[in-house]
Amino acid sequence: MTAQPRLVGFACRWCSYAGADLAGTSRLEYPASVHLIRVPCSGRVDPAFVIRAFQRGADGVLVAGCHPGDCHYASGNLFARRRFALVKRFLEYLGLEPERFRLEWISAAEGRRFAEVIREMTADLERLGPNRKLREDP
Amino acid sequence: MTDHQAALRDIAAKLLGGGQVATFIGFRAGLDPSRPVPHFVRDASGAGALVINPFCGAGLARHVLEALEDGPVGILVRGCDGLGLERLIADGRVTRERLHLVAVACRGAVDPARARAILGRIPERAEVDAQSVALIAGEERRSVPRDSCLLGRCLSCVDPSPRLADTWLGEPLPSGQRDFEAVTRMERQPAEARYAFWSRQFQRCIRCYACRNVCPACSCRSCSLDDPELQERATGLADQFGFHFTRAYHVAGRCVACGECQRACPMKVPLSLLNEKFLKDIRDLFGVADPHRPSATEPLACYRPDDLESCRGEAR
Amino acid sequence: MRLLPSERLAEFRECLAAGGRLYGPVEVDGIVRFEELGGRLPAIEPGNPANSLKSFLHPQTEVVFDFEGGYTDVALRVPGPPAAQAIFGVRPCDAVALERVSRVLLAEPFADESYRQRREMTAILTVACREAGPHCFCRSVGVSPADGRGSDVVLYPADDHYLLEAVTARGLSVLLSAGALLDPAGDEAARAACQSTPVPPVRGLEREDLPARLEAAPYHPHWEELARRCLGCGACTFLCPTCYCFAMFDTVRGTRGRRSRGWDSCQFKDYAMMAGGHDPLPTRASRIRRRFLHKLSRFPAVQGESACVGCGRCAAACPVGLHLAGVLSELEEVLR
Amino acid sequence: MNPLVPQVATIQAIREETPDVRTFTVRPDDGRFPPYRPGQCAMLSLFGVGESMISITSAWSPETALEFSVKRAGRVTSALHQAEPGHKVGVRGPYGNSFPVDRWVGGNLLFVGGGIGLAPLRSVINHCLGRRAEFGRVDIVYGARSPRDLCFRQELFETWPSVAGVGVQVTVDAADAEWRGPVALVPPFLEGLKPEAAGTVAVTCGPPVMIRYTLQALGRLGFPDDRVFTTLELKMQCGVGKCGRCSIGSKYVCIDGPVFSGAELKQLPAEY
Repeated sequence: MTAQPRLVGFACRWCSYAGADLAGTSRLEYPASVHLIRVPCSGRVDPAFVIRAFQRGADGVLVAGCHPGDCHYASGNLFARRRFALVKRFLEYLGLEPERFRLEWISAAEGRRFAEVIREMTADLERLGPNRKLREDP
Repeated sequence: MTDHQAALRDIAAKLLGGGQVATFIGFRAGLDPSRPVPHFVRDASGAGALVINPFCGAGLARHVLEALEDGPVGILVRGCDGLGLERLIADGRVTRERLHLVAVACRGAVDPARARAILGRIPERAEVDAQSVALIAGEERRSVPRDSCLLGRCLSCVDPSPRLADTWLGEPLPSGQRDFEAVTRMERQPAEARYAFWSRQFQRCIRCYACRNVCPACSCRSCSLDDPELQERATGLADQFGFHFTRAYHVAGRCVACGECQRACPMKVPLSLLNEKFLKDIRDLFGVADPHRPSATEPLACYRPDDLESCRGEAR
Repeated sequence: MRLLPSERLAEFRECLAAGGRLYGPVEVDGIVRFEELGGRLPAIEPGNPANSLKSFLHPQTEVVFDFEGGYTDVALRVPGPPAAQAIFGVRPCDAVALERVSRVLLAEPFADESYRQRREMTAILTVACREAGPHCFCRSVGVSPADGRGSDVVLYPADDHYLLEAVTARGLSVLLSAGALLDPAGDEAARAACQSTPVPPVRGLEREDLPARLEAAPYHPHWEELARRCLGCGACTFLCPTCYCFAMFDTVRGTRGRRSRGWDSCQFKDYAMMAGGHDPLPTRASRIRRRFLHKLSRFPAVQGESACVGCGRCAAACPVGLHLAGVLSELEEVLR
Repeated sequence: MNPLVPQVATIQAIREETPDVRTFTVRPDDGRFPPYRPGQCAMLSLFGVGESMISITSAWSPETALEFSVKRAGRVTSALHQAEPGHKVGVRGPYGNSFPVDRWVGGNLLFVGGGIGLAPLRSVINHCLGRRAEFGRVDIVYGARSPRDLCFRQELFETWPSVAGVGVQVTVDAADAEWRGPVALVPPFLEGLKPEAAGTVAVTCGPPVMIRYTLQALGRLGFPDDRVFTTLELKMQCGVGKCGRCSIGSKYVCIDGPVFSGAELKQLPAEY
């Protein structure tokens, strides 16, 4: 297990992905072990993708989208909000660690917020230790 | 229920004879009297093979998909079948006009394996009422509690009668409200106990896909669970968690709680306990009173601007 | 022949467990399955556990090899040999099934090496049947409730003891290792009792012309009728002790990966579909027909015996009652 | 040794035959591959992607590497088309029976191929041309969807026609601006050529529907079933007669085939 937890982030291309860019160009510090996957909208993310990320070795998964009211497609993030509320509770129900998953709203202007979320999550994941329950190693 | 057998045969014969339907879906006797099988009657003269009794356990809704290829379908419908058909109609897979629903109220179906274990031999008949079940073989008649021999899904059933009907056999029974008691009990367990419980259940899974194939909400022509990118064939514990997560989530908001998945599971994985968790949370988080009954707007295909922001981050 | 008094069953179990991992039928969460026995005694009930012996010899999934490397450099690592195991509380039909499957998997020149190794490291301790289970029909397919084929040791139950017979050299060494627990036996009544255990016949199966009649009616409309009822799941095939079909698949994590194989079912819709879309088994009816003809006609044509052993698992498992015995009695009627 | 574990091999060369067919020259890293006969196949795999049963297009000799002509069709073959020389592949085999060439000695040979179906025929054609003196006339009839889908152009238009007593006839289903040859589907084209059936063995391979109509055409031309051969292709997972996938009747295509005579084919259910 690497020292730093592996964090996979599904980032909306209209906001959070640009937010991550801003964090980079503003030279804000955040853990380098985050792997961002650009998606057209947080509403595009099937919870099966989240599970897949865990199985393939993620210690934590972040889905990041636009603030309510700001969705490029008007409402994708609001569908995502309902969906991932259920997912989070379901992970807990199965006895998995719901803290490993977060849905966050990060706008294109919130580079600082992006760095903060990544730092927070990484700290949480360090406390939790490596994902063992959902990781499937060949 | 058995009293309606003659009327059912009559109605099926008339529908088929009059050309209103091309197929009538019901049950006929199996090799063993306690295991009737789904049956597809194609002409009026075959209607005499139809049976209806408390051993009729299989859900029939899913079978309309293929039968409709031959023309309009008549079908025997209990509460659970009705919800399944509502699901297929809401999903746009079936048009209401091509179905003739022969409705009957159901007090519960007997699990043939449990009944045989109680009786020590194959039961020939059964009578189910609101309080108990009578199992009958030869001269022997034994009255036992409902929870000792009914299918699990029937014990928590709150929809004995279908909401859609074209013809009624007898009278409908009143419907109730799900209490999600089993889910609540599970939620109260410590996390490690829940993990241990589900690990034990999922480890048994043989990935036969009966749960999916029997499900009226799983009628997609192309399924995520067949996509090797989303669901590998491997059967390690994490793969099994992933499989059951994805199956349950992909019917969340559309599951009608008919319990067919759990009935069909040859490894007795308590799949309803997964589906019901989603139903309960949909009720609690989104204020949907009866989330298992299909409605014009699916709970996950809509939103409210004032959906609790707190349901985003916290697990509870 | 040896005699094991019933009260020494737990000691006998300990003796078996000393030789490796020990599995047997146990009831957990309301279902009887072969599982690791631990401190439990095998649940010997009429009929069969839900899963079959193949879980231990031809497992649901297994590693063929692991690999590591990139496009231009790769190293393979083949898993080591399997550990010794014993399965205690098997029914005769299951052991016979193993013998049938072995004819295919061990056929030269390409004997299935991992199956062969597992088979060599596995002791099969069969308990003959004094009572048929609810779905049993072994006698209709040429298997007896006291059948010893495929077993290493057969235990014939009597009221207060078991009569033990070693069928193979491996079985003999098992009995030798448990020698202290066993009495020399005189009375063979227990075996005779099992040999005459009644098992209800299945109409149609006993006809010698069955394969020919099935092959002669490949497009009989009844196959379509069955297809309407069938859900296309793999429960019957995965629980069947003689179904051996498997698929191979790769999984990758970065520079490491694995090629595995796992059960596959001829009832799945992509079973025979080729790249490009051509499918020799395009309909559910064609796949059902394939399964029944393989069991009752095509496997017997090559191996001389039925590929159904009458264990009844398909009858217990099929969500719509579409199982071999039931289908056969339906076909018997429509093909008449 | 586990028969499901492949030898590691290296792609040495890749030749583009058509827009969707490439021929891969593959040499096992340990330098050894068992001798194989014309018509046999091997399991070719990419690690992390999967395996496909591919017929060996080359004719065996101790020095040559294996050649596989692969049409891009599914997951594995698409990935193979992305591969480059130097990349590692897995190879195991050879599998299956082969063309009973020795029984054909003294006769005329008629090869009828369609599309990528020329790949298995190529190995037996080159094998027979290597023993040219043992056979009479050799005719090769080949067709593809369009001129750009014709495989093995060099052999088709240069090498084979230059051998004495060898005739090559090429047709396409649909012509393009440059094509001046015949335009016809293979089965009617073949029937139009009226090949002499007496003393001739016919060997055909192509897409399933082409095989079906070609067999019928050969029947009408007077070829008896036991002097007609074809090679079948079904989905395979193991290649060694275990996985059940390629079963057809009581035969497995991977070990009892892929080569079947017309007479044998008539004994099998039409599930190919």
